[in-house]
Amino acid sequence: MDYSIFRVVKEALRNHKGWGPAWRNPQPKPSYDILIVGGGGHGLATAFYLASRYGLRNIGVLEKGWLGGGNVGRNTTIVRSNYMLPGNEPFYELSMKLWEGLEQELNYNAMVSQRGVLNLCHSDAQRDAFRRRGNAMLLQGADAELLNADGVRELYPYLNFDDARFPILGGLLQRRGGTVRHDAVAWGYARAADRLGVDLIQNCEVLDFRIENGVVSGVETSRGFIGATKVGVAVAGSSSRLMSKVGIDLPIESHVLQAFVSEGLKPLIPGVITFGAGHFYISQSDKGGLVFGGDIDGYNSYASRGNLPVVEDVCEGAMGLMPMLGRARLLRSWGGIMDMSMDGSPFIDRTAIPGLFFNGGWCYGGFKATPASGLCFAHLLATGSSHEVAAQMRLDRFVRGAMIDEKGQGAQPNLH
Amino acid sequence: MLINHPLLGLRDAQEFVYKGDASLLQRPQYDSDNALDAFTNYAYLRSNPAGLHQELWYHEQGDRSWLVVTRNTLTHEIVNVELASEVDA
Amino acid sequence: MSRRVSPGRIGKKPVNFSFDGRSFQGYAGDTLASALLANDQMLLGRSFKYHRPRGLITLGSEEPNALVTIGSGARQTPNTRATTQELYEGLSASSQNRYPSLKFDLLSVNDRLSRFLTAGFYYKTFMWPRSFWESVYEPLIRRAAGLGKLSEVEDADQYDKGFLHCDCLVIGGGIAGLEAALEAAHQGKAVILCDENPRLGGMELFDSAPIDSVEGLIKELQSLSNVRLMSRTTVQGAFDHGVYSALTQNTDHLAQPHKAAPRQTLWRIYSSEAVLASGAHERMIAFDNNDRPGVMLSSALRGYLNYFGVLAGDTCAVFGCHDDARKTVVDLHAAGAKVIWIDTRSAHEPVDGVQCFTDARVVDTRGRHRLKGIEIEQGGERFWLPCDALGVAGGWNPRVQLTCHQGGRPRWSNDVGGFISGTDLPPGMRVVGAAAGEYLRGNWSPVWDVSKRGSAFVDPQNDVTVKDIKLAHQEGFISVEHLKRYTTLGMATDQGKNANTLGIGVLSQHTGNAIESVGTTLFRPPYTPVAIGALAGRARGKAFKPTRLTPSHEFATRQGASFVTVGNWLRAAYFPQAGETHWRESVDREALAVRNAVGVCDVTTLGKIDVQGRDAAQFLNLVYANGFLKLPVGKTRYGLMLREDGIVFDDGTAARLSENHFVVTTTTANAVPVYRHMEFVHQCLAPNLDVHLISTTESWAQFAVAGPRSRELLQRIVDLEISNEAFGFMACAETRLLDGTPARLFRISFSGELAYELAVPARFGNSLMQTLLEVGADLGATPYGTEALGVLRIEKGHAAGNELDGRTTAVNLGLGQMVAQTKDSIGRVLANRDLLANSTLRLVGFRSDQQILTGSWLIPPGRSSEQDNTLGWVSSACYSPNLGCYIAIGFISDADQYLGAQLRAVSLLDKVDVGVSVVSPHFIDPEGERLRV
Amino acid sequence: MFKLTESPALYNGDFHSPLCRLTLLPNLARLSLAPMNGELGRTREFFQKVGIELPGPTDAVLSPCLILPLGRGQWLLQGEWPDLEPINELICTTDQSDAWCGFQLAGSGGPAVLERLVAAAPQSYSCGRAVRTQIEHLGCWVVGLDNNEWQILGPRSSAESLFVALKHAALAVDALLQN
Repeated sequence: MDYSIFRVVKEALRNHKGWGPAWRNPQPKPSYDILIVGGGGHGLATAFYLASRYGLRNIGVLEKGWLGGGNVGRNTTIVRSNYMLPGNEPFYELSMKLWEGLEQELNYNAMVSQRGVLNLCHSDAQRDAFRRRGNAMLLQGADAELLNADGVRELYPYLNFDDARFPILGGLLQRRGGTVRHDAVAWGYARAADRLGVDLIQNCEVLDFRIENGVVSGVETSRGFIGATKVGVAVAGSSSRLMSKVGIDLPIESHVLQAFVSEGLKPLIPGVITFGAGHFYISQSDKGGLVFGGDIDGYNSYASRGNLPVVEDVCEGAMGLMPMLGRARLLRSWGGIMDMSMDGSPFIDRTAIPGLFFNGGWCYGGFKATPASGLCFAHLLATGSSHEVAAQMRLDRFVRGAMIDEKGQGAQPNLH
Repeated sequence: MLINHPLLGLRDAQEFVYKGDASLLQRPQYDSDNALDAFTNYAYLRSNPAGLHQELWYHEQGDRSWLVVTRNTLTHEIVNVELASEVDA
Repeated sequence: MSRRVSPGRIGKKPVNFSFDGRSFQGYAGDTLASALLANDQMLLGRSFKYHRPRGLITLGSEEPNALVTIGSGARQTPNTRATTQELYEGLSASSQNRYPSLKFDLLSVNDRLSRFLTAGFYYKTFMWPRSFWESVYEPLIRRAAGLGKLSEVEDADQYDKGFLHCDCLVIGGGIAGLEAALEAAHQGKAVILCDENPRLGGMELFDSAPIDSVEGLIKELQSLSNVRLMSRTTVQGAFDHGVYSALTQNTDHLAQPHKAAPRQTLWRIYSSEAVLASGAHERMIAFDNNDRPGVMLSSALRGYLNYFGVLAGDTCAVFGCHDDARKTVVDLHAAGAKVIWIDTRSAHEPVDGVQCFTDARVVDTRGRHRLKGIEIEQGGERFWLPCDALGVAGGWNPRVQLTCHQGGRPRWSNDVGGFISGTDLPPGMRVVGAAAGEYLRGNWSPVWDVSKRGSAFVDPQNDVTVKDIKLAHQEGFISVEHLKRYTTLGMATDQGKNANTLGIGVLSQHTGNAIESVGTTLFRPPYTPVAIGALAGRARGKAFKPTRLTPSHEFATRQGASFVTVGNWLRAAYFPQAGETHWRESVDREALAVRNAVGVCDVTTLGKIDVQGRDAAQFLNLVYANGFLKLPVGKTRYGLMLREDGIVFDDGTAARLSENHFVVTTTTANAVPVYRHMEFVHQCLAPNLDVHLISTTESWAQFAVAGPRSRELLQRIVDLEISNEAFGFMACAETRLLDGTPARLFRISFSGELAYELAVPARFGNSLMQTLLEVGADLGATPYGTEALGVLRIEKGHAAGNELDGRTTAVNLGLGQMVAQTKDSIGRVLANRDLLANSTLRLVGFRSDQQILTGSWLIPPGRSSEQDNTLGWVSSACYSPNLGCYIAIGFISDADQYLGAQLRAVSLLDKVDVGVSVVSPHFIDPEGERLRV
Repeated sequence: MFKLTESPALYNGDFHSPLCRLTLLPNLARLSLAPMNGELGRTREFFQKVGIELPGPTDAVLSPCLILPLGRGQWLLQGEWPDLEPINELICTTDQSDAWCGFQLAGSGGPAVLERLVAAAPQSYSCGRAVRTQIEHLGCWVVGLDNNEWQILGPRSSAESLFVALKHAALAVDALLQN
């Protein structure tokens, strides 16, 4: 059943009796051609593109809890493609293009809002780095503008220009960047995949992989064994836990990232702002809440909660940049578990075990990557070879020295 | 969080800088045959357990001790703290 | 109408205030809510989505409806709960989310359209045409949404922070909390008791019974030295290892607070033990139009009467499924109101003179801006009765929020009729009193949804109705998390205090599943919303981060220098002279002075680390990629430091002052990380080496004295023979100045000229700067800043921060041969990885007669501007006054093959495309003769 | 012939309120001292001979000179310490005179000021004890000299920032009392 304004009106007039479930609730089949482990954004997107772009049908998605319950349901909803390195930028730009057509492709309004993402700079060195990055974005087909202080002032007159500890020199603006209603992304992909016959199986936890003669033959789950020719793992946050079942150590640490939302306020911040001299970024949801965050807590954690110092650090950034926020109230905080990789960049790759494929290491950038991650993982699963824009996102890149290190911090996950 | 510093007692974790997995204490031999693989694993691969984790914290805003903290990554409970320089690597 | 019938427990001191421009009078001790109620002002706000008229429904911080804006301009505070805002003389409040007025709100049309605006409707539409989302739909939705307004003016108030330590933290000052505090105090523990209200006593204060026992407890606690009572203080979060956050309201209740008084104080409380005595709050029942102004919780109706002396209506109905309803009925009756009692239960103790309907329920209400009547259903019959206030006793929700902050899951208790804390409490926490379900185990019959049409509000602020919950379920959003996200149930500013349990109850009633199987309700910090300013504390404006001043800062300020922020340092960028109108003039002059005469620059910000001990040399030999064992005493060596992953970490110098004593310098940016890294290598990798590290960055003021006449100048300053023979290139010495001041002299050069770095104790730095310039006046001694420093090092082709970007290797920098292959050193092995060792990317120089922009990319002539055609990038650029052209350094691959070639430096951002010739990065004195003269 | 003059860490670094006095200390002599490996014992003995017990990790020696535990096996001496010539071969020393600046905080409002700035428990900076911690991002020492009298050492280059932090807290304490 298609969604549309007409349909909404029609249903309203008959008391919404006609709305069916957004997706089926099927029993798992004994086996599938391809099993996706993880019913989060990336897993659902992978299933959708396998079905829609690669014409595959016999696909199952296994989710230990409820669809979209992972980081896709717990993030600050920002989408952008303002990366520099060739290993990253084409990938994130593909993602941006997919966002731009997402709602029509899914027939689901995910509120893709290209309201602009602005990164502020506060020193010459920072501006130099932004020019290098901004040019790289343009050279790789994305959009970027370098603003001076006046340009920033025009967009956001209420930033702290007068009394700032770190004066605002300008900023790197990507107008096509913005925000997307995060839950709707998961639900949209789920509904669209389901309509193409993908089995979405909730409350089905994968406990182990079954390997026969060194080849994957399926997974042991809380609902019994399910066979599969290929298994794709997309469980960011739990990657190490799951892959350790087959003895694979990953170049990943799990860290907690907190985010915050304020009480509802009348429109105040049209776009997304990132404060380059403090750990702080902010946008405002359509509902009116200020959505903001900062650094990860910085220690390994599988507990979906953070601690007080980071909350204070983020709010110090808020007041350093926007002293007019003082009387706005922080309403709710939450913590998500991030796959922090050793160079800050993700992995979409085969593993040493034939038939077992891995997608993870998204750090705190997984949400914006959802469409491209799904498409590239689908490409890898369907064709057996890497999608060209994800060709460098390999697990073996460290032994070769092919790191994709946007921040230049080296093998120190909590600094990426 | 609070870290029970073996010399100074309970101190707010905010005074410390986190480095990560204490396996960094076991630095491979630079001249061994498989040095490249050994160092790649040493620098990049992590067991990243969901449970007890031995990890390095540096008391930067204190006495500059490097500590090996044994902490449960599921509950954040700290069960042991030692001076890194006194742990047998 | 609602009116004041007695002084209640607050007395009769009159206080004037205004609401939406109208003046009112209340009593000291009133909340804004009670004062408005006393003035028959029942309509207080509009709901979020349908803009329905709303009044208050609670007594306290869980209020979802009565949100108002207090004050204006720099002190305008939106979304303030009228039920917690204490009244003060001159308080000015206004209603929110309505246009043009509270009584007449245009957007209340949404209410008429509500059948179209059900849960999730926007996911299903607004998709066509695509471009309309940002341009049309979203702006409309955003304007309609949101609650109060920020003034967009900087907050005029200061905020405050602090740290408290105790043995036992008691959360909540009701009878249970007071008793727990006293017990702990008697055991000799240091006790802190926090309560969010202005007055201790908890729910007792709102009942009609005398409160002598409570007041007795408070008096005794006040008399104890090991007890700290903190009212107006809300414990907001329970964090790891017994760390709690608490917020104290200092001034929001005062007409004229002290100017310097911080508005709020955020406390970080350390306590191994915590007693949660936060009590409970009452719950609504879902009947149609259960949100009309005048419908409130039974406990609120009772509390406003007993504590504030305000009777909310002439005819008050009480609808209950719980014993608690009776207490309200009794008090209202005693206060002389006409009371109607509707109870879902069949049997309960009657109250003389009160009309009572048993086995009955309220199913609907009427009255637009004020409750006019209720529809009652009894024995299959429905009938309307007039009334202007309705109290609902739907059961109690223990305040278990803090028990969830470390992942604890509350569990359903049938005899309590609410969720109580689970077994997985934060370590050290126990729950007592109503928060644990005590006093609540009354006779309760489960009643959730009794509505006819489902237009009963479960989350009043977010306008989530029973209908929405049913629809979400019908569409497959079955898990409570899905329900919450799809309908926004429990996402309002009360953080689900009113909605969560009722929502779960409604879901369980309609699915027929037991509550425990439907799900539980979780809470995250903070307990109530916290001002962002309070969480930031004193970190405001210039105090956002500490500022570090160089020893010669005072001198530079007097010279009118322009300053630049480098990390936390403030450094002189250049020293403009009279007549110079553009910064370039100053910088060119300073740079030329160094090449032709002598310049002086404060380089104190470079990190300095003392490395001492019998194994100091061996230690540095491990830390640096190049060798240090053979460095003779009295000599300095350039040192290249790698990260373990083989990437360049930092560069600097190490001077050997004596056999066991080195002084290491680092870049300004890496002073702290390098110190940390060295301690790591020492304590974690080589604990047996006899090495002792201490930072001396702050102790020594260090100045670069550079230029052909630097020796001449220094010879007039230092008490040391510094001829080229006596003190050659890279020499170092501990010495004294001619006036006896202790000093260190290093013959090192960043500019490529004959140069020295002279260090004296920081206290003499300012004076030394002036002295050097005075004594060297005839030699043309000139102060220079970071800009000229940058020009000089680019002319010399020295890598700095822009080049050491955490991705470049020694090979890239042309320093590959410095990485000794004959010894162990940090990073040595991984630096040899294929793609790093065989990278053809090299640091080169560029020349042009046009300006070259840093951050440009290099593309061969005739090639289109896309990534695949780029050879590399420009990392640092400047105008070279010495060469009279623009120069730059940067990285290109296959550098050797392009040396001498013409390339384009392209910045698409600036639409700049300049031709450059690729040259050696050493523009000046490539053989380094000037250094050695 | 020139003669270099000393500058203070900060100009006008004093603050007085009814509840507390904040005073910038003059430039002082400071030295860090670390016995070489294996020489701790003999170093201790030397100090014991002149009547000084090198303080434990959380303690301080207040006289004849101030001695603070700087790190493991490392101490900071401030003021007029005994001549170290006899143990020169056993120890590493570094002049730290200008690494730090000092403030004296005194008065009944002191505890309220410090509880706003220092995360560590008040006992850790009670009389005769010292704590190395951070104040508004600055690495500092808080040393208990007496009841309601403390010395606060911070990085010299940030004397101004440290002073402002102390002053803000003192002002708040004052204002809240009069509130």
